[in-house]
Amino acid sequence: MRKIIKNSYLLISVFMLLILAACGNDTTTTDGNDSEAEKTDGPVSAKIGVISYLTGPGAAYGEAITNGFNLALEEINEKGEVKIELDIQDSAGKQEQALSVAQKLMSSDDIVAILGPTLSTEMNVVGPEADMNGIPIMGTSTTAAGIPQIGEYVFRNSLPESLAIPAALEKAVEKFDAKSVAILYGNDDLFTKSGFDTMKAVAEDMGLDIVTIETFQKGQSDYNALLTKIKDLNPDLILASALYNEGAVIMDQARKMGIEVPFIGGNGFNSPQVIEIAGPASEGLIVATPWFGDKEDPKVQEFVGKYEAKYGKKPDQFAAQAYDALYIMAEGLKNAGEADRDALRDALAEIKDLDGVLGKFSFDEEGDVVMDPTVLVIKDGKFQLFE
Amino acid sequence: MVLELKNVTKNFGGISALTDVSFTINEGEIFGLIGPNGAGKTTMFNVITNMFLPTSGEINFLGEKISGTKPHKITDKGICRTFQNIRLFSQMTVLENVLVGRHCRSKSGVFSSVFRTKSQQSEEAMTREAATELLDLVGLSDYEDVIAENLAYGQQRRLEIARALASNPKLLLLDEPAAGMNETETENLFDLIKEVQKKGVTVLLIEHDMPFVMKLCDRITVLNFGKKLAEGTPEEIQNNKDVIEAYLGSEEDDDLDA
Amino acid sequence: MLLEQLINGITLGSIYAIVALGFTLVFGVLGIINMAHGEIFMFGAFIGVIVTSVMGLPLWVAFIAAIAVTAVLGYMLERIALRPLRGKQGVSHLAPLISTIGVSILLENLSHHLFGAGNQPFRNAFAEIQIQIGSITIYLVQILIFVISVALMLALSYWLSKTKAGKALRATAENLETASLLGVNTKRTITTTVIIASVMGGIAGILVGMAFNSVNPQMGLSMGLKGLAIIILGGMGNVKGAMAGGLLLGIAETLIVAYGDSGYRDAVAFITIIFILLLRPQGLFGKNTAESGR
Amino acid sequence: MLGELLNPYHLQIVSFVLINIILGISIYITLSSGQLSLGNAGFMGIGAYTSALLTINFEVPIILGIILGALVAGIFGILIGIPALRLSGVYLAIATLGFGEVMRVIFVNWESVTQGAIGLSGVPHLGREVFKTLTAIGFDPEILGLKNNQFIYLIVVSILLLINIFIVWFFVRQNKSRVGRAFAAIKMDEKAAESMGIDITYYKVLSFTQGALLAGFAGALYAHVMAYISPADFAYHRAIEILIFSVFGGSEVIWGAIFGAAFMTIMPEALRFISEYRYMIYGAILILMMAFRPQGIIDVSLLQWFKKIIKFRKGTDHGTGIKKRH
Repeated sequence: MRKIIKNSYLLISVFMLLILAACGNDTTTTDGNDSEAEKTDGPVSAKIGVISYLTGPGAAYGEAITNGFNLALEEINEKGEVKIELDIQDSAGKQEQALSVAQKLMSSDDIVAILGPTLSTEMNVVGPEADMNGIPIMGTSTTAAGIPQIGEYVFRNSLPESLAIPAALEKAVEKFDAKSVAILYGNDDLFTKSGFDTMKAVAEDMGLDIVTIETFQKGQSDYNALLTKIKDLNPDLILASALYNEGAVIMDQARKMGIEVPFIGGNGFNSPQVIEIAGPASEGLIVATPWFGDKEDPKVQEFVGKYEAKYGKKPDQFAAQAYDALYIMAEGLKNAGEADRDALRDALAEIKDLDGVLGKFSFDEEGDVVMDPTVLVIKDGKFQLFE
Repeated sequence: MVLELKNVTKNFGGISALTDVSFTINEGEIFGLIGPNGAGKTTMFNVITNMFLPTSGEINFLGEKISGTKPHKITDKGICRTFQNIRLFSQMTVLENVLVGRHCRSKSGVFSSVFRTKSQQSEEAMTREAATELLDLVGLSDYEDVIAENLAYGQQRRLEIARALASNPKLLLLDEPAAGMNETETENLFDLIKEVQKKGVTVLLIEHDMPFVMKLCDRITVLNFGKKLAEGTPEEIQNNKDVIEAYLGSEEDDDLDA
Repeated sequence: MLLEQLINGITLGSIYAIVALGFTLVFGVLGIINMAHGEIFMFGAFIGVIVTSVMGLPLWVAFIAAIAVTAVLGYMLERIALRPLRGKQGVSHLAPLISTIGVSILLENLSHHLFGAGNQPFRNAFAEIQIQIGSITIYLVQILIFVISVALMLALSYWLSKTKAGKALRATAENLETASLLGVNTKRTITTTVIIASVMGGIAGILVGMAFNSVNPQMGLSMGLKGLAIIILGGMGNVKGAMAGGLLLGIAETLIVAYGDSGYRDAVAFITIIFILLLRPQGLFGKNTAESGR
Repeated sequence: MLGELLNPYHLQIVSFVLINIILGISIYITLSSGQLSLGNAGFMGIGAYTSALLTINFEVPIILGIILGALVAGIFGILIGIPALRLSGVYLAIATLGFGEVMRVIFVNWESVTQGAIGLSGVPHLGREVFKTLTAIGFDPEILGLKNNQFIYLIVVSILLLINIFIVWFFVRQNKSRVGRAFAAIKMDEKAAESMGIDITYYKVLSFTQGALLAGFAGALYAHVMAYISPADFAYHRAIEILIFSVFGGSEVIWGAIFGAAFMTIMPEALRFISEYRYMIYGAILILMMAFRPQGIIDVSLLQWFKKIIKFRKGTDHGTGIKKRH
């Protein structure tokens, strides 16, 4: 009798396994042979896959990104020049899952392009696969070096650190007449490590004296030791390649310790959250960004207004980049004139000076971003243009 | 002379568990080691099998010094033991327990085992044959596939002896083999040990069941507080004043009558 | 600079020590490594944030709330993850390790949902009070942390060696069955222990929040792993060893950042424990017993 | 026909299942001699980095790279396994956990070789390389009615499947031999095993090394299936995931680790909607399993029950002479 109870465990689990396998099978079926039909006349209709970081510690990024997509989607479909459908999938920020999901999207014939994934680590895995299968893929938040170089089907519209950091650094050095810098970076994260590599190269190019290079790890709470060391070396500027979570805490502890010099951050440091976490200690953070929500541009203000009305919060750079990305896709589809992967790729590569909320946008020959970043500084409790 | 202990002393911290104990065991003997609880009998076993290193003194087995040799090497040389509180491989089957006992008499390694070379196959067959014979000897042939912990207590004791015998020992150490057994079981055990002796195995046993010891053993050594109190044939021991006093003086005064 | 770095090191070390005291207490009595301790610590910190920054209540309320919540967590840990395994036949000694790992994963991800993944600031006027000595700034919080950790250590060793409850605890640690035969209510003793240890974690959480103004769900993991390293460094179950080990590690980490490579900061703890375990399994301050480490 | 059946998405998941099964077995094999190693993520990383670096920098063939990766991990296994003998139980678990963390810190900091957190991209892909070789000699997957990526993942899955079958066969046979019995004896009672003449040192190091070797092997395969690795892939969470494979599936028998790895890999894919709660469920599984079924889903008696049913079906059940007491 006890045997039977015991073994029911196994039966149940086997049964569950079967059900799960069955579920896995079903989810890929889609009701889409309409792409062929739409080809002849009327607007181009296409389905685009989205891979986003929707669950787990970085879910906030994925949420902002998908919000940006959805807002753009509504507007584009309303205009009616092209008709787009999105298939949004979660990757939980993990390479394995991103790759699985990408396979799922790529193997479905009516998906013409992929937006995402969120993290550069994921793109490093998904990019080569997409390139080999000949499906255009565009990152909206992948800023690490080398992403568009993966292949000719790989694009991005996120401002790489190699554009953002020199812009911020040049302006700051000029303004403060800085000679020496200390560099801080999170060494266990692709994003911040990649930002650091750029920072170091730029600082060396500019002939700045790097007094020290210090590292920290994700989730660290005590930065006193390295800040004390930096304080002692007394640099003119501190370059911090950090995500805003750690970055804000670093600024807070630095100001407490009496370090008053400006901080220059990378893309990941650029978030209103910094002000929220560090409060007055965040004053003096300089970042370069494609996105400035207070820009006096009707296009920008319209986007901010709509976004706020719909999602109840101000859009950040991730939302803005995603919003523009879908417009880029729509433009590409319109120019391609058909829902075809290769045609779309060629059309995307041709895009020049497209007006978006981030400014004028073009791809260079590698599929990377060409645009002028805006340099901002935190002053009086908010981001302002840094002049 | 199979085993020779010369002035063996074992200290734990400041407390000495064995002090200057010497005795010798001759080939083919059944040798008893008795004494009140805490007299150092099990410590003696642990020292002989080198689970503990003796603090001083020397132990010779078949004329070879063995103190300082690793326990598994000692088994290899021909000493194997059972435990006071039965330490079978409780989740294994009866047969598997005996097969493990055969470990040091076989030598196939990872690759010969996985690829089942000819020599491995014949070795495995021989191992199984020997194990089956031993189970026959201890009367457990019907229980080959039973998980060891499901055996009755007396059967577990016998299985432990079979497992120890599987290593072809020249000297078998039995730690209270009759403990917890009923009369029939004890009688069977008596026959079994005699049978083992006939096969040419020397036996050293610790036992509290005095009539059993007196009947079974050729010679006996008495330990008390880690010191050797007396040594001799069963009659000599039974009539030894010191021994009687030690047992009467100890809390377990029923030991002699049991 | 050395002096300032030493202060940094002692502050960090004192926090490590309080976390380690919680580990060591549970290990001393139950022989279990409570892998969930770091996450309970993190919960304590979050409660502190919610009470002070979000609800705007005074600091002492935060302490009480954190103590209450971590006490409940401690009770649930004992009830759900530890008690069912105790005295059960055929349960390996690794079972409690694995089940507390389960609790830690559960709590970490629960806090993602409850508090969000990001850093929460711990705003409190008390954290701003500072004392200026020459060029060196010392925050009152830093002194407080050190004092609390020393006080907890002293109280704990007094409690264990002098009071009746403490003796019951030690008897339980010696031998569960014997203690219950002697009339010690072992069930209650164990529950008390786990609760006290958890509360110490909660207190450490608030102190970290105040000292570093940063609370996030991942802090439990890194703090927990450090705590583990410390109890091995100081000898398992050794109260004074945990204190000394904590301070030592805090200072060592600070100095490696100050004079070495900050990238290897996290490795210091683990390289040390690997060496300690191999060379002196009883820990730096443990007694040398024949069977330790086996 | 074949082309419609083979969905690259499913093939992809199967390939992860197969790699995870090797990881599950790696922790099982160390546990089978009674040692809990939480350092397998570290060994996995050693295997992955070794093979990736050799193939990228020295153009070593993938197969050789993978084998060398496994061997290097195995050598580290010996180096760690010998001193770790002095430790048992929780001490061993913590020391190995520490080892895993140290490895991760080294991968992060040794930037000149490992590129730190940037990771190694452009690791030769197992499937794509084979595909390239085959197309070079004029083979076209169209013959089989397959698209390129279908074919590539079919190659990956077939290779992994063959490897898995070999590994399972290897360890099933080992378990039934003198070596497997020695492992089991040490796990059940180390002192008694020693008294039975088993060289504990040798067998414990052997099983620890086998576990490290397998983990390194799985890591090397992982590198060539993902084509990108970074230190975060081999962190604490990976160690816990591997532990869960074995604890959930059953730590006493090899089939437990296999079942656990398969189930735990497929579950989050099949139930994507719960993926938000995935880790919470992992946590709960660990707690509940320890409380109610510490040996895991699949254990010895379940397997015996299965065998009996199969025998019964075949009508050849003569009774095994099992007489249970109590």
